[in-house]
Amino acid sequence: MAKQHVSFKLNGKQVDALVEPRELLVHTIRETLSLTGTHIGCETSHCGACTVDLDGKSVKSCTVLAVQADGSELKTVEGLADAGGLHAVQKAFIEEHGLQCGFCTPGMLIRAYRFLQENPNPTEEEIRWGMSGNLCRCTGYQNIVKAVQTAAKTLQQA
Amino acid sequence: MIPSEFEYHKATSIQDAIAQLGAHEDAKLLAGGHSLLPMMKLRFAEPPHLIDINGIEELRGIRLEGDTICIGAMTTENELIHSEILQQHCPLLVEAARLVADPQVRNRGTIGGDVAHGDPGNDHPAVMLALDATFVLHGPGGERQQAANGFFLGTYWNDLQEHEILVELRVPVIKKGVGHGYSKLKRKTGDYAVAGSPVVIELDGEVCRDIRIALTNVAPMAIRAEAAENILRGKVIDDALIEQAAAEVLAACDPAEDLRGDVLYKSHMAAEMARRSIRAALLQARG
Amino acid sequence: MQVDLEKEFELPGSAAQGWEFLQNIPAVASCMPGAEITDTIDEHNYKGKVKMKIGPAAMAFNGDIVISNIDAQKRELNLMGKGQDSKGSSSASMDLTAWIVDADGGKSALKGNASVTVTGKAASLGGRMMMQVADQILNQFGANFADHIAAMGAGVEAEEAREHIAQQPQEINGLRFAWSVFIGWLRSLFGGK
Amino acid sequence: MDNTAEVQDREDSLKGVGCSRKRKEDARFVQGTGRYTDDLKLPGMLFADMVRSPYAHARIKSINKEKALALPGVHAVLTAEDLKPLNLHWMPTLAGDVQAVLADEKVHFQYQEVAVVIADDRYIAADAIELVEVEYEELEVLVDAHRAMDDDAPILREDLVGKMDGAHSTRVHNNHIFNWQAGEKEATDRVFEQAEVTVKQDMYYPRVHPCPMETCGCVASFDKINEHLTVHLTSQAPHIVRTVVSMLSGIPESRIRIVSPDIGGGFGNKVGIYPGYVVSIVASIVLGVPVKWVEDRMENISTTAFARDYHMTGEIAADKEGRIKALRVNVLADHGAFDACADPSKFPAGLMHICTGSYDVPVAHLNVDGVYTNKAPGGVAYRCSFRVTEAVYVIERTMDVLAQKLGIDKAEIRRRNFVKVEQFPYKTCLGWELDSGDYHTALEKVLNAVDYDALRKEQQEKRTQGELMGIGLCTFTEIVGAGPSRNCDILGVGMFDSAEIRVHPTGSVMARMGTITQGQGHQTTYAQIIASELGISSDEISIEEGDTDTAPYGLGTYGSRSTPVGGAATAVAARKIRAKAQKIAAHLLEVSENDLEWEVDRFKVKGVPGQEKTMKEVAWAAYNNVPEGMEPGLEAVDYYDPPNFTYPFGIYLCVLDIDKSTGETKVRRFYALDDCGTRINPMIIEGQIHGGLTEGFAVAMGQEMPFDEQGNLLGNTLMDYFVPTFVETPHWETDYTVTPSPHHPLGAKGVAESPHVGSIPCFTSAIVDAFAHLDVTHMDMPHSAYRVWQKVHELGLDKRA
Repeated sequence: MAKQHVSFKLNGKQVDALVEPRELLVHTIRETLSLTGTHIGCETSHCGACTVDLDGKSVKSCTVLAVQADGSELKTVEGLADAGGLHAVQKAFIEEHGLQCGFCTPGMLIRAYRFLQENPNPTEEEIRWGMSGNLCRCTGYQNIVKAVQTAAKTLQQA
Repeated sequence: MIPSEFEYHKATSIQDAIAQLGAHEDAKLLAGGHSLLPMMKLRFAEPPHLIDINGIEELRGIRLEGDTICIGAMTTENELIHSEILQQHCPLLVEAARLVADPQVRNRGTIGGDVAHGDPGNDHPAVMLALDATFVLHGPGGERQQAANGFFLGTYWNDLQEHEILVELRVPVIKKGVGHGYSKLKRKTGDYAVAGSPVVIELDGEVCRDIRIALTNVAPMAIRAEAAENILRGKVIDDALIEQAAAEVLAACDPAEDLRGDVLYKSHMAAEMARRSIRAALLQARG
Repeated sequence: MQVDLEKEFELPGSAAQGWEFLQNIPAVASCMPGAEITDTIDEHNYKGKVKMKIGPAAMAFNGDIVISNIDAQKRELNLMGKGQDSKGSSSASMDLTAWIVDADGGKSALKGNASVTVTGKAASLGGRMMMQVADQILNQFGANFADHIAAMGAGVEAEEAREHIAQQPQEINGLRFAWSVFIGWLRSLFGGK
Repeated sequence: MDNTAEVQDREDSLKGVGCSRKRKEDARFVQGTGRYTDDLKLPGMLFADMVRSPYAHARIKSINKEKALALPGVHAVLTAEDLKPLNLHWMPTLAGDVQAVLADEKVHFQYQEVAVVIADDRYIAADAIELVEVEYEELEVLVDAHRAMDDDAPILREDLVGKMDGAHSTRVHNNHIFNWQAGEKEATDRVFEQAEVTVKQDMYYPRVHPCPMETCGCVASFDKINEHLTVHLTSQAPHIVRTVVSMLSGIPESRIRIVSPDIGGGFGNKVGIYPGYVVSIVASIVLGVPVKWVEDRMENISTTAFARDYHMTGEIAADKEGRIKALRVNVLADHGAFDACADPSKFPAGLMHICTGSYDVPVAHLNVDGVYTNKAPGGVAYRCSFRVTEAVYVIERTMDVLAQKLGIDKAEIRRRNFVKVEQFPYKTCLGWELDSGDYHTALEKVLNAVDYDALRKEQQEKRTQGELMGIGLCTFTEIVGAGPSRNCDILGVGMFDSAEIRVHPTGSVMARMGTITQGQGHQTTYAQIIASELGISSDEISIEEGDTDTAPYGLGTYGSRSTPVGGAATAVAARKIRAKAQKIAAHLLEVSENDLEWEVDRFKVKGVPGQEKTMKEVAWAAYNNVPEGMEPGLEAVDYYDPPNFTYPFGIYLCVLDIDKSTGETKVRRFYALDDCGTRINPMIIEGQIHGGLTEGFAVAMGQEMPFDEQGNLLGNTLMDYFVPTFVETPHWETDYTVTPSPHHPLGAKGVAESPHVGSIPCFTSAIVDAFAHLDVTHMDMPHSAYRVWQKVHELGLDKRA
């Protein structure tokens, strides 16, 4: 099948790729563009390990075609930190022990990053609802909730 | 889990999409993709052509036309949740959308895709039945309108004709004296409903002028529990009547047994969800 | 995964006509939406294929059909069909006993007990839909079967039936299915049970 | 002079044992630079994908690979026929059985590997597997373990027909794997015959799957020139994998390098050796290029290492006061199509004979029969130490039944039967020696914390109103840290573990262990142990694991063995270094080493203030100024063979409410008190407990792997297989007591699995408790809303006026 050219902004940088129409966005990011922070966990859009930020919205990149991302703006976990250092959500996950094996963590972080823009001052219940598209097998979520709360505080103070 | 090969086409307008559906055999429309792509990854669906309708602006947006809310078929679940028009004039839809899947999926999944896909587990078909919605369908022969009631014919089977596209969903504004309720039971976030029931009640004083009780995932398609509605219509609804109606809901169910439950459980849950929704709707209608 | 279904379809012809048609295996097979006999080995053994399209899902099965029992006395036939999906990830089989009974007014009915077994990916994932889909398929089968019986007769109804048969799709298809059910509904209105 | 404060400051700056030190590994994980197996991309790498059987039991009549081979980008299609000449079509399992690498003439379970396709990438491979044509002849399927040994049951393992001499015992039926017993049968039976009270409860512990977020996978890379094999794979036991690969392939262990990179969770799923690994290695050797194989989620749930599937009967004989006189446990163990359980070699049912629990049981008998069925092989400990979860489940459930029968409160009956603090070390009647414990204190602490009496009162009131409220209690004792080589080995290799520590001239440290972290934070905690032992800040200590080329041989991480065994090895190795350092310090200070005392980070001359050498100074000297006759350098290795297991324990209490109209359960409180002995990093311990409780919640409330009569596994995606989200997961309350292990160098016992082991029976206890006033004694898991409602409905509790 003929490959198609796609072009999008990934973590602030314009990138191009040739993709089969059927290629899943997560594979383009991981294989073609070699950003392996975005993980594949379930492939049926349940676990959220593949979550990326697409045009300002959290999406599961295992269920988006790369061709659909043409012309868009994407952010992955690799784009969270900037010259000023780690993003508040990254710092908070370390501080509150919000991760163990680390496999779900990139998806959690990129979702938390967007969630805190959607809801800068969430209650615990809102965090649990807002993060419910991401599964974790290690932490039992309790410390992730704390981490999101901590990050919210930091971001509010900034 | 990798989809089979297909050709990808971007539709630029509704007319273009219809033309492309006609031009490519066995083509499928790609809306949010969260029903279709998983099926393609499992290779249960292998359409040779996908027509992406995400770029069609005229399929998006929510607007108020008199007493009718017009919702573009490509409006996402999260757009429904955040729509002020809906929050004000049709909170039932907001409530239902909040309980669909999870936040990421709600960013992609569209109301039109949910309605047109044909999975009895999808939430919006029953909501549309309860709201007495009308669907605007465009096809090679032009535009037609079809009431939600009668649109859903079976599992993966509805009244959408060949090369036709669901363009817009029209629901009446919920007015004073009209109440709604939405109850849904699911095993966990991201799962289909064990049973769900949206209910809309119109009161005339204390008397139930009209009522629509719809059910999710307890039959080959979304259904209305008409016998239950008939028990309540024209009456002053009390607990005893609600119990009679719940019994009729139970009788109307024809669910498939699966890991969510057997026929008995699912039917009882549908009755319970209806019971809860009727109570909530009543409370609201009474103001 | 196994589901058992019991079905009954009214036939617009006599029991003798029904039985005559029931023994014509390739013709009966063609009533199954999307099914066809590709090879007749002998009067009891056939090879066939079924293409199913249910909404966005599509599956193709290749398999064997064995007629294990024909009882003219009872107008009863037992058929065992077994097939494997062309990708090798699923398989399906159906054990069907079908018989014709007399009905009022010189008409008859086709009755059937089917036990449908599915293994593989289709069973792991499709279980939720299976009963309903099997039911829909058999309904269409019944409608097609009745068309064939009607087509044996004369007059407008037979003409219509012949038209339906000509239009019958090569696979299960929601749209066509809607049509056949619509016709069934019309019949129930005007057929005067 | 405030000397104490200064010492304390120095102590704190080490971030040693007892400190909630932030994790060293997090920096890479939060920035997306963790290195998991699927992240690895080698030049020329091909991708392997499996052709799998849709049938659970069938004969393979033919396999036609031509269409697949004709697809551009396909390099090879391998079947059992191709592996036969290499004698690799079957492989030995850890349990003394053999397992087909690729189905040899017959398939024994649904989704079994039938052929492997090697292609340019995963897309082409996915297309190609559909083009491999396999013709099957269906055979009668056996999924019900109770039917396995019937006279007319279909024979599954034709390769074993007539071989009645099994790996663990004589086989009495062709579908029989083993019979294994512990304790005294006759003595136990005698007590039961004469007992004042007996209870008996059947229970089924369903087949479940550990389901880590990362599935299993590997990248095999064979260097033809140097005849060297490197395999990156998600293994919890890389050294054992190397040994097995060497035994299978004939390649010397010295030319095999197994690397476990970052692992996205294991929970037992990544202990086994899977066909995917073997075929990737074979393909890489044959094709001379790297080959990657990564499972998708359905393959993970369907084919790699399940857990449990035990049909158990617990019986207790007691007196009228509820004091246990004897315990009898019978188990029918469903091990699937091949016995590939990952247990120490001598124990075909793991450490199931810890089933006397926390109680003083005079006599007991355990009987386990293992059988074959048409299900996937595996049988791993899903976050528990070799069937301990099953053992705890059967004793805790049966204790509840006894309490109920006698009308004694379930806390009280436990109090009456606990091993008393003065009885430790306590020898159980089934042969274990519980090292330490104080169960009574822990129980009282929990009951007070939740105000148990008030909860019972509230429950009484609720019951009169027709509401369903349940209080669950579980007082468990684990057995972890496998294990002493006198009774524990895997494939003949003793279950020791190892640490190798090097102190560099400037006083920073590099240490390597035979274990491998999967999220437990080894990089952080091992450094804390060394920091405390050597007086060097943990920030200057680097920990490496998982690379068999560099790490000392170890048995890996599972069964909560890292701290009890690997942690002990680390402490002992560090102590060896400190002993040498003391000699060097004495040499530098020109005193006898007996004149020195250790204080936090330095040696001091006793009674002479100011005369001291810090470990850093000693480290420098170790490379240029050692006593005569001493070799330079400052490093040590320890292979630690534990003298005993460790026995962590806990008291868990759960309060829940059941919605009668839907069967939904709301966990109102879950209070978990754990005693894991010395606590190395409380933050990490708490994190492990949260995670273990959540996995326990998942198992108890929803996880199952149901099979239909045709052997189809129903529900092998995350749509159906229950992994709770943020929303379903309860809030956890944690607490602890500290009863150090007397035989562990640090007194530590291991903790990560306790919350899983202890919470599962606690949930069942709470669910059953909600119905206990209606004479319900047991309900099988999972306690999904559907199943709970069935009980509600059966009892008519949902009737409306």
